[in-house]
Amino acid sequence: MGSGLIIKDFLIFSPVIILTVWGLASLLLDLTILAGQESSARNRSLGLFTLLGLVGSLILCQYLAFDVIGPAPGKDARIFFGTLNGGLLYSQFASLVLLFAILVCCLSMVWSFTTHWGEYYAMLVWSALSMIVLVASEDLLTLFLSLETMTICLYLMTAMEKTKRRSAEAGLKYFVYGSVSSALFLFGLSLVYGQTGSTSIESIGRILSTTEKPGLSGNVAGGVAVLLIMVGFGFKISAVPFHQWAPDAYEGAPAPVAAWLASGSKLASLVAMVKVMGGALGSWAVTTSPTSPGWVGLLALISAATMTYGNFTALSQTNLKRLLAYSSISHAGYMLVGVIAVGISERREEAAAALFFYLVIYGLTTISGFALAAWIDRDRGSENVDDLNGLGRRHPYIGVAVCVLMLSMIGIPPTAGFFGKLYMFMEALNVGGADRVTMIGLVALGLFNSVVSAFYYIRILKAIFLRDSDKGDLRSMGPEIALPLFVGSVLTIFFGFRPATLLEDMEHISMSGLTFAQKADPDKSPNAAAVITPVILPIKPIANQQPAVSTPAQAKPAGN
Amino acid sequence: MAHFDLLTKNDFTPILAQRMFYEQVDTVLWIRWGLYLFAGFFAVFPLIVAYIVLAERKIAARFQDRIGPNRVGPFGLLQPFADFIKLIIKESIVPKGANSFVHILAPILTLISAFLVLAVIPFGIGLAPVDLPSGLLYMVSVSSIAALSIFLAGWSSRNKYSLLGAMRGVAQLVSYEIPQVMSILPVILWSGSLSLVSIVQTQQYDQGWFLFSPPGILGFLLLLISSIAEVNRAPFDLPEAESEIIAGFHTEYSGMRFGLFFLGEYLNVFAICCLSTTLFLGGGSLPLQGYFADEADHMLVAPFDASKQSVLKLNAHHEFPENPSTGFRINITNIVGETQAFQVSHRVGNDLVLMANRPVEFKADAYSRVSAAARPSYAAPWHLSNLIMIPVFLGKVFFLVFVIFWIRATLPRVRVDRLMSFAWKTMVPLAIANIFVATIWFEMVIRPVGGFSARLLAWLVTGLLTAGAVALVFRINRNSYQANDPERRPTLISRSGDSLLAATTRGL
Amino acid sequence: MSQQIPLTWFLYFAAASFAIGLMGVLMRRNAIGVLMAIEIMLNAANINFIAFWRYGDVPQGEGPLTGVMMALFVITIAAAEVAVGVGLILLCYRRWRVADVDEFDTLSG
Amino acid sequence: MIQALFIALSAFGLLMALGTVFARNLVNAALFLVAFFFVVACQFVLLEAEFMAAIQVLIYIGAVAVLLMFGIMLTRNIQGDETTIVSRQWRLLGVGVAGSVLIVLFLGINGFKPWTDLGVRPEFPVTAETTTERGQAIIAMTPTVGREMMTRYVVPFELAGLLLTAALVGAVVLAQYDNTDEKTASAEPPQVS
Repeated sequence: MGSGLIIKDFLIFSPVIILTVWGLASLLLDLTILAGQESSARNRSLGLFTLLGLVGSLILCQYLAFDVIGPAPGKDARIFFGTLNGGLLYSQFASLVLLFAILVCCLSMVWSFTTHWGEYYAMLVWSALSMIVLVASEDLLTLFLSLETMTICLYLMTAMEKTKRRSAEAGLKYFVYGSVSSALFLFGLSLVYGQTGSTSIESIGRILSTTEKPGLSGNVAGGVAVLLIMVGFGFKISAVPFHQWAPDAYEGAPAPVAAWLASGSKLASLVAMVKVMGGALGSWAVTTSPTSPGWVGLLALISAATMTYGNFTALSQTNLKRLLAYSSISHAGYMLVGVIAVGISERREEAAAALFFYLVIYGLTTISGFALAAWIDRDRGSENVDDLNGLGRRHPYIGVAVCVLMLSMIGIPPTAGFFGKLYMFMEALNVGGADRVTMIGLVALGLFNSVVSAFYYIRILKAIFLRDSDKGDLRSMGPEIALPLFVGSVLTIFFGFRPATLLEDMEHISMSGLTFAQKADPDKSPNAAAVITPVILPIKPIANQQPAVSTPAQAKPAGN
Repeated sequence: MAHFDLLTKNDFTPILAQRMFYEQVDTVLWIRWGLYLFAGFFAVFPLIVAYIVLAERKIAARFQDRIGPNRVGPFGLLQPFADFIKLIIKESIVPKGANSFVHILAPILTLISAFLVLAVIPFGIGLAPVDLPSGLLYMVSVSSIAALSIFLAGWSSRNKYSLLGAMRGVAQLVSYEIPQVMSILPVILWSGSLSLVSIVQTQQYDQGWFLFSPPGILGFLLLLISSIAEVNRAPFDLPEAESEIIAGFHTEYSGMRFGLFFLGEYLNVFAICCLSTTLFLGGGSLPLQGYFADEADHMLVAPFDASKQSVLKLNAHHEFPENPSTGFRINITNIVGETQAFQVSHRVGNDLVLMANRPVEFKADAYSRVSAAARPSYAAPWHLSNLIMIPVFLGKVFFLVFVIFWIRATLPRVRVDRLMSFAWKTMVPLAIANIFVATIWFEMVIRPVGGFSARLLAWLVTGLLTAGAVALVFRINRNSYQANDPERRPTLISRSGDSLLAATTRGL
Repeated sequence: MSQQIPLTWFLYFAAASFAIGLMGVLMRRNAIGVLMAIEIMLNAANINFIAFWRYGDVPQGEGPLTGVMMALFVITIAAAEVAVGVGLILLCYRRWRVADVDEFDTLSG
Repeated sequence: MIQALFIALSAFGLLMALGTVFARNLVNAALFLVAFFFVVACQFVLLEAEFMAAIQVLIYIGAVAVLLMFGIMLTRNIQGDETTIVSRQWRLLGVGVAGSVLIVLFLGINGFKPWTDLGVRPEFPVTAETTTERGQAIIAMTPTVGREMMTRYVVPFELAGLLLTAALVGAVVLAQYDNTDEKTASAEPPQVS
């Protein structure tokens, strides 16, 4: 390795640097210029300040993506001695995280739930930047460190509503579960490091796939490592055996923070999970022999349990934030199907692209859902589903927007949520080999679960449209609620009608950014633009969801 | 070899010297070292402490226009032994319901940390009990055990005042540890090493005392102040503020256990004076010794002189075999990075004269030099120079000890919140600013082998910067004190300091 | 100096302390006790890292001490985590006057 | 000789860890924890990572342990007496899970051949003639760590600084005393037996 840093790396990394400085600046602003002002006034000015910084670095990210990084950076777009990805994966996911952060920042300006605004916005910005680093990290050290920075900032944001007991309690519960899980995760990483001697994700994947007998057969230590790493990621994305913190944290945290937990941290953690599971431990995925099932079987169990538990528990929830929490748990279950597909499919890039598509849509819809929660939280102080009664009568536009969101969460065409599920499940069905049966079962369970989930999403719609409000009218929501709500629904509709645009982008990203450990490496030409083959999907036969199981028949020729 | 060119001599000289030393260590050396340790740690240091105590009583008496202890022995010179006997024969009581093991453990921990700190101090050439490659780090870490011991002392004696004093003490120690360590950083930067031996050598043979530079002066003051706070001496002796909390964390201690605390405290005073002397006052070196050394000395190889010969300077504690010229080759890499082998023609004192033919500016490869050079057979020049160095060192140390007594006799005790805000709002910013100024000094004087003119210019620049930083920090602090709104002081640091203190006191 | 110690011994020690820490996490009710148990687990992972670094070999282009850097940053993270944890526990203690994780009952967990 | 030392050290360390987990009094638990940290530092020394040992003592014993003690002092009664115990089935669960994890880990360590083969640690001699990067890194860990932090691990280094800043600021915000509890009246200390 050449000793000495390259200035271009810092240029590529400038959005993150800007965000760091911005967080410090918001702290200083709060302590110097805004000192002694009213809490709501500080909230507004600091929120606008943070919004400025986030938008600025978002624009900078796009400029970098088109001008510095270039359209086809190839797989070796690594910066800082290969510890970070400096390609499209970095820039595009940074833009996504920043977009989510912008929406959350808007939500934070809704009402003044804490007095420490400088610290709050600094935490928001810093957690966003650590999410960016987490997504971009190509090295286990960077990955773990950024994961920890992200979660520590999130603990603090969760507990920052100091006037409410539930906030402190949520923060403590989140902290205890999260730190235990990160300790387990770290031990798993140490075992992996011991087996490969390397901390770079790519070389770990290479070493593990080039050992004389790849796979987990007879390698108990590797199995334990996979188990522990899976526990760590399971906590972060709230998969089922490790989900206990999620409902409490989402309910206890102020609504913007809950939206941030559900969208940003889940996005970053899942991308990191795809990298580690598919990239580093990819060669341990498949079932090589009955003695070594590979991590796919385990992950399939977790995914099935997650989606089922999340949906069936959400049925009985009355609190909107708690309901959204359980729905996000069930969505984590769906996403794990995509992770499994990434692990074992032959078309890993496409599978990853489908997963990312789902992630983006899910994040947008979730933030909008929590925007609703923030609205009634501001005016009613509580966020029960009944508080939504009669909303659609009085605010038809909002009613339509929420309707679109809920349909997208269920996965009903023509919303984007439908295509997210469709692409992901079809990639899952594309896998062959020993795990095909597992995947078919998972997809069937996923479809069944989305039918179940329809019930509680419809309950919200029923409350909005059919019921009459017993309480007074809600104050008109300002732009800071309207923006996330309508951005979410409009984007959902747009990508519902033009799914290929987003999917192509995601495939571009995963082609150029992700390196998977593969036994027989199919030649991937460095310029990703040549490889992109946007999947043209037959929309018609899958108008309703039942025959989706039979889609691979039509999808196979289209896929390759 | 990728990294060799990045390394300066100071990275490797002490490390390899120590390694060679331990590889060739023989029983005689072990006996000598056992003698060092035994004599040092069980005879010399307690004796020094005893007479420091006596000196403090005498000096304080003089300051207060008294005579002080003069009954036992001539001029009361035997007073320490009388105190010792008194402490020994006193009954040592463990409070009822206290954790007796922890109660005895606490003073022992204090003593251990003080002794361990003293273990890396180079009192003279080859007189550092151990020369760790990362001695300063070791020193900071072992001195951070003291906080734990104070806490345990307070907790284990089941006494509210003891616990209050302990909490105060721990908060104070933790807060003042930060400026203490930060004020050391310039020294590490300038000497490029963490080993105290090589820090002293850098000052003795190369750059002169680190005190003689504006950032050095500021760093020395910061180090001294924060060290006084670290050892709970006046005016920072709040943990044992008898007017507020009876005697702080050692209220419940009596007899020899209290004596151990006493010993530990004064040993700590001695240790911090040794530390300040080593880091900033050039150890045992004479004031201007470093400047009279050869200009290119720090490059280990002087540029060629007219006689086309190159002179290789050695560190004084490296000795050559009796006849260095017999088949004795030295690898030297020059600035460009190419390595040449040189034949040693003859030696003059500590200098080796190399056979060479073309004038190049050289940078010695630490490896080859030390591995060729370090044969630690301690011969005459070492002892002789120690005859001068040890008294000089002790003279500096005792002057600093006197300064500390002076401060104690002069200044009143600080208020407890002022203590914290002084640490967080004055010391820490000054230390940070000092690091920046120190880098400027490094770039102006040390990296280019600056002569007198360069030093003069650097004195002007860094002096202005240092004075500006001090003025700025104090001005901001005055304003923030005058800010009448106590909740939102206009700096973050103060809030953290206040809230730490608030938590400390309010939690009890 | 100590090359007679096989690698597996360090791994056994690390594994045992990791298990003890896990037990502590499951058995402590006091939040600070849980925090201590977590520290034990992190230390176990650190021993693993440094043992693997010292015994194994480092692949090219990753610097000479990957495991040590990992352990170093883990220590940093642990310090930060403890600071935040104690702050959170203090916050909850001010509300409930207890520091036991199962006494906090506002949210129907 | 050195093996006996290692065994004694490790046994002591494990005992201390058990004490940390089982001690009724939290301050005693913290003391056991400090001893465990010290044992870990000794293990680092046995692994020829004296730098890491110093860092371990500095941060864990000097900072983390003191912080934990502060936490105990501020959240328990003065003497930190631990009076809350878990129910029996939780204990059984804990012991069972820990035991099974231990057994599986031992099986894994024994079963992985490259580890069991590594009886003797590789030597990296550093002499005038030959040296290796590893050897340099081992005997001069401090400068090497510094260089790594400034070249390869510069982003983690900066990120760690950011993490510490965020933790400091956040901990101050959370611990700052402002009487904004929704029901302070009901915040009476419970009767602990």
